[in-house]
Amino acid sequence: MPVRAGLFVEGPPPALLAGHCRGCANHHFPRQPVCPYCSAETVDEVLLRGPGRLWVHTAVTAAPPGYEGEVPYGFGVVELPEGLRVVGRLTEAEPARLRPGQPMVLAVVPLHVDDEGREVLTYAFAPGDTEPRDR
Amino acid sequence: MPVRAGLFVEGPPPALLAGHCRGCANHHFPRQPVCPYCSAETVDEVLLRGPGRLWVHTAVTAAPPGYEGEVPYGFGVVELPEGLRVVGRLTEAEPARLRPGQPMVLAVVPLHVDDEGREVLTYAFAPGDTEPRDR
Amino acid sequence: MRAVEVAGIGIHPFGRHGDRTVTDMGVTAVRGALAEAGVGRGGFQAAFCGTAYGGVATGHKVLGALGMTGMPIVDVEAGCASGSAALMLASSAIAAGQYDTVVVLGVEKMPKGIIRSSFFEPWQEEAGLAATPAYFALRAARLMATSGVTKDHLAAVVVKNRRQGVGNPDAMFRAEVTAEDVLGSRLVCEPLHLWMLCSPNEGAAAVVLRAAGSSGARPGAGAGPAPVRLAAAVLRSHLPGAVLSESTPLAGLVDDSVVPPTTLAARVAYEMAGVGPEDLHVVECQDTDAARELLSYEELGLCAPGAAADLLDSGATSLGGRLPVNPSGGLLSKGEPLGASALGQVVELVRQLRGEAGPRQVPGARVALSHTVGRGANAGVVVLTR
Amino acid sequence: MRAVEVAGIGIHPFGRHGDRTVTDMGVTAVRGALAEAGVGRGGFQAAFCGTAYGGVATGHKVLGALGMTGMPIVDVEAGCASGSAALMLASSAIAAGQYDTVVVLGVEKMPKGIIRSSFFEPWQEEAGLAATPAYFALRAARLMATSGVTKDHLAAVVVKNRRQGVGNPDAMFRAEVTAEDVLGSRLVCEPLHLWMLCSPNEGAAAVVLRAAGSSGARPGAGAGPAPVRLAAAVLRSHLPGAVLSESTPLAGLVDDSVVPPTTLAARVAYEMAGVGPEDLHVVECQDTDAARELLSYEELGLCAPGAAADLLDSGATSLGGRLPVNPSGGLLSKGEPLGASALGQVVELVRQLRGEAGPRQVPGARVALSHTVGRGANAGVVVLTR
Ligand SMILES: [Zn+2]
Ligand SMILES: [Zn+2]
Repeated sequence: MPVRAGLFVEGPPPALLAGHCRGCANHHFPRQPVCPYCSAETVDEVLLRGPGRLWVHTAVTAAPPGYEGEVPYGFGVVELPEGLRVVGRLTEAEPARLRPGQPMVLAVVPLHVDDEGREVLTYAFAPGDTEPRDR
Repeated sequence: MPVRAGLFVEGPPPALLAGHCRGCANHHFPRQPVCPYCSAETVDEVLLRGPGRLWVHTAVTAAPPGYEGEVPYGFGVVELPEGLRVVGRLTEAEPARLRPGQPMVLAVVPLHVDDEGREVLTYAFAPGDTEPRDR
Repeated sequence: MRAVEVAGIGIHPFGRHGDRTVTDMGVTAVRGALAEAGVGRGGFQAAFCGTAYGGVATGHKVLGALGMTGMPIVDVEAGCASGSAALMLASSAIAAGQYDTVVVLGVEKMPKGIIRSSFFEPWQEEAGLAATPAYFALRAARLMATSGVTKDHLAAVVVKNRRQGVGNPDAMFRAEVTAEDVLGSRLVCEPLHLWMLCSPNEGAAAVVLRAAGSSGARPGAGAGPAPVRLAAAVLRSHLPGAVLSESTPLAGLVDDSVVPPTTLAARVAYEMAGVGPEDLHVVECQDTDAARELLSYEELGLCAPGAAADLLDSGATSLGGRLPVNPSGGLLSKGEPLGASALGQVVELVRQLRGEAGPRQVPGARVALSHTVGRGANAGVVVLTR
Repeated sequence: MRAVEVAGIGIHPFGRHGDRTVTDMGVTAVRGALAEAGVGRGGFQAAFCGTAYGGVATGHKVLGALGMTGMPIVDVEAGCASGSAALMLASSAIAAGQYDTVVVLGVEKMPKGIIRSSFFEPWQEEAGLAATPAYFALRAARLMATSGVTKDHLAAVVVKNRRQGVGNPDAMFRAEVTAEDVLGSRLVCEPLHLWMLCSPNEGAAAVVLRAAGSSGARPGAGAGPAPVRLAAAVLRSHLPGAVLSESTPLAGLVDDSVVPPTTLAARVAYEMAGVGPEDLHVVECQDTDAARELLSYEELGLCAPGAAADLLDSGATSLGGRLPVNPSGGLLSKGEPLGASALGQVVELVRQLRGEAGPRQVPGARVALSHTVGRGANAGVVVLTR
């Protein structure tokens, strides 16, 4: 099950559930009823599938508060062709194996198994070999 | 062991650890380094042993947050001869058995047993037959 | 000093709202207030948010979800008076010329039952001294011991407010109750039964304040409702010595002359607004429990000391009476989302002054007073006029 | 508008203080500030308290312990800028004539390690997205990717601030460190090593503000130290769109032109104070991590965009240089008790302007700037002069 409803679709192929504002034409994530950039209320839900390019990255080496999954894990920002920079986990936990600008594809990854035995999933970005389309 | 250090002495006879201000001559409880009424820093520690008179009372019928002892328990304010009104537990949990103005004596009562097997104690007031001295 | 007016109000109903977050509820309230005021993005210069348990950056989250940030956003905590504190800061700043238009919001999402308050130290919890309703009960018992107030009066306050709340679509409880129902509900702490206590719950309320005469309206926006004047918004803390003060000390003095924070705030508010209690047409006051409403009558000067039961018995404070108190149904009907409750009162009173209160309208209301008091101690008194 | 001056300062050392409560520490700081200002009970008309995790009624508890209540006491939360927010509210109110003398305090008692912030939603924690130092690391990595800043520069900031902190008796860490020590400490999130991050800790600071020329001094009190002018105290939130903003959004735009909140606040503060970055003699800035200090150089206009490494390399920002930054040792030496940190900076800068900073004195300092920024986002910029 997704770690939060309304964040992504599992696919395949997976996609982020984003908002697209008819007022300012910007995308936002997660999808909200009001545009967080221009306050317009004309927001459509769109699916963003990537691929994108890595913008900046690091790795988390110690479990942050409330996190029960494995460490280390990659952490960074990916630029999607729609003009959006998205914060997320990276499947690659060794920063030296990644370089800014490289193609990244969207993935859905397991976090941990909850008290009722269900696998909890989240979105993440994985190194890919597909070049993103131009904006 | 006392629920908090510096609150009371177990006795017998038990006593509240109060402050007496040389500036305004008022008492306060618990004892503080600065007088909470006049801001003077000339505070002496004094032992208040009672008895006092019941000023107002009720009983708590459901355990409040963080409380692991028994319910119901009495709860009220006792006027001590030193001119102090003190909030505390009452050993009598049936409000109808108490009346404002009646003599109350200081007691030390068990709350619960802690993780290390120690009995945790607090101060309380019990109905007494000793008339308080005049102020 | 410039005059300050309420240019718009908004509210998210008080109640239980499941998955709706503090941010969701705040957005609803703020959008409502902005729409009424005809104010859009860039149309206000500061925001003040009252919340006690909303957590870090509560106001920022609400305004961020609306894409309206960049200005100073100040999150304030003043217990049950958090919204009054936000209103005091905002109105003072406008009066002083610091800002022309300000958004004030209050939000809260509280768990059911007795709230675990960060106010108490762990040892107080362990000793059973963090029993919030017990302190209310002691105040009620003292009121009964020193005046003609009886348990029947406590029940009558609940009956009155629940009846008035029937007409309020933003209230949590909208069914009338009888005195028998109230006295038959579970005894929490003698003399207070469960139905005499308000329920902590969830909700949000917002107002847009504006310097009178300044034009903050968006071009093309309608004229909107007639503005209501914010004549005073005062916050005061407690003086030391009163053992049953909302500051919840462990001890106090044998001294019944300590002026309570509500009276401290009311005196200043009356002076600022140039009115007295005899000039009021409608009041919303802190009815955390039924006795607290009666005590507020005295502390606000609505009646002489000791005369609260008589005032209630006279019917003056019921809808249709001389000075209706809590026409919204009060916290006893609405529930109490701490940060939102004061602004919820202001929303009600603005509706009353505009003549938009529907079945609970106080005819011809022109001078209104809002009162909150709670942990801190903080007391907030707001006077609104038209 | 009236001029505002700092009439007194007080501080409780930042560090680990075991059983000392937030109230205990606040009392120490407030007593110090009141004593310097020659102000006693009844000598101030309002109090503002900054705290992020102090809980309900934090300021009331401090002032209650001193027997100094009854006036409005407002508790504000603005993350790392909580103290700046309190200072902004207090100074604006004095400038506007609302009060003559106000107590401003900041207090915090934080657990060790990464703080569990109420800022994040539970699902963000569950997904590992509540990793506060990772966001700092991404900002550091971007700074390195877009300027000449290297990991050696990050280590050099720590070496500088820790060296400066040796002379500050109120700091938690008072031993010099080498670049090798810093780079050899545990890697937290590339490029940030443990010693490049400040430690959340415990402490309190307070100031008494007064309308210039007003006499708030207690009869018989000494003249006290020469007053320092509070020339500006500005708070601003973030504009939307910057993915690495302290507002910590999950997404942002491909747009590097969004003005950060620090710059928004600094521009207004410079204008209010009638000075520019070139007029400053000493700065205390937010060094939550080593990269944050360098970023602050740019955002405050202390150097051109991209030139922070050069400014550091030149020695200008070290004690003895043209514009010493964080002579107190910064948060890297003092630790960061959130609500207290901004007022801790102001305490340091007032000492600098009075010439009382001992071994870390900046000779002839007459214009000083304090800067905090954090969750909200909130940025506070304060300008002090003599
Ligand atoms: Zn838009
Ligand atoms: Zn005294």
